[in-house]
Amino acid sequence: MVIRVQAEPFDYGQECASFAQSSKNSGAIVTFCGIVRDNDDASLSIMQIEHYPGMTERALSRIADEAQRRWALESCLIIHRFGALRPSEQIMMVATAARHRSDAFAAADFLMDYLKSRAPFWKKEITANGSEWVAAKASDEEALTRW
Amino acid sequence: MVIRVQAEPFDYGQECASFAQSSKNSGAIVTFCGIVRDNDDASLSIMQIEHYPGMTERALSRIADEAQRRWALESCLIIHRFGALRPSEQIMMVATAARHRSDAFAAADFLMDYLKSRAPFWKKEITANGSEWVAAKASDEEALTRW
Amino acid sequence: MTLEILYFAWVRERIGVPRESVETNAATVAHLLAELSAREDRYALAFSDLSALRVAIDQDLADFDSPLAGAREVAIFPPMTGG
Amino acid sequence: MTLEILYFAWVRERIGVPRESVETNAATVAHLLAELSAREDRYALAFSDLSALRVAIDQDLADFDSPLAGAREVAIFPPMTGG
Repeated sequence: MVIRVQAEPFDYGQECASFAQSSKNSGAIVTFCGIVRDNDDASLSIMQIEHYPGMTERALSRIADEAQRRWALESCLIIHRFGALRPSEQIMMVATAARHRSDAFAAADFLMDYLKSRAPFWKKEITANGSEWVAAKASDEEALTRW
Repeated sequence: MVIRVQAEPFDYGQECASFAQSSKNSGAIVTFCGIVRDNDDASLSIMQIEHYPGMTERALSRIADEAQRRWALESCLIIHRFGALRPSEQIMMVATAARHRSDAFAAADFLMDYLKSRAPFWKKEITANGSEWVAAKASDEEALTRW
Repeated sequence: MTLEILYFAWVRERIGVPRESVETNAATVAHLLAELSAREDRYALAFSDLSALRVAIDQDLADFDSPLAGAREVAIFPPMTGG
Repeated sequence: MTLEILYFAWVRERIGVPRESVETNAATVAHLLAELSAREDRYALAFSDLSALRVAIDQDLADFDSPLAGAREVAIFPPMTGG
């Protein structure tokens, strides 16, 4: 299990390649990558991501532990950035490796649902017209009831 | 939508990178990679993959069309190899891009379920003791009832 | 009519060829398989358990009772194991 | 006891500092927030709607009625938006 919280960009392709390389006997690899999406009117200048150093790593580790407890994972990776990101930059990724695809899919889906609502990150959108904190979505909270 | 059926290896990391690069406004990318897993007694020498040229591309395109009809995908990629593969080689991958993660996850999961049972590939395991066609699993057929 | 018949995986191995042209008047896939099975044992052996077989007509999955009228290519194979 | 209190996102902006040390005898998080709200308007403003807030004690998510006995660090923030 690898957890990285960092300001620097990560190389999604390279991370996928090395995760798959180190999980060669797993059979099934699932990865997710989250990308900063511009607003519909293309007004987003910066997505500022704040986090709670210390608690973030702790929360991510617990979420990953829970995924490993629920599914037969051979490995799992979470990378999450903080700081100022521009549209089309990669914010975060998760990767899971398992013998069977159903475990790899379910665990990655679970990690994402918990990351959204239970890891201490907050997003602020900065546009030419000002800045606004992104509100948590009811649908993200509801997604947790699936598990 | 990109469908590739090929004997040659593909570079999973590079494919993930270029898929994400070409889907920068999507917000959510999910990829799956299937790897030849050795037998528990490490006896697998070759996994021979046979397919039905012509029908394979047609079946994969239809499965991808169906995924795009069901979910709001911005792009999707399927690569599937045939021929003689060794343990730890990458057999196939899918990638999906969508505005929202739930669409990207569901579509990738759906593509995999249909690829398993409705795309004309057949696997034969070759070990030191002989060779055997891999039997379809009842669980793979049942998985289709989810959709 | 002349049909191109393709075999895959263990069906191909039991029949002994990957494809062949067959002259037939069979109305359905099931009739075609019965006709071939009556000709030679290797067909009878390969087609003895239809539940272990799948079929495609002109590269689309079909059923054993699908009509062959207008078909050019029929493929017989075991359940697929992709992915 | 002395508690280190951390604020994040718009809570931090309304309070005006990212963290501060507070001397308190509050039994629960809710009591602590009420105590701070009575001290200054900026706290009252930030804590007016508890349903818009989340809390962690010593870096674990907690409830407003969680006891503060033994706690060193309390964090107050809006619902998280990771991923």
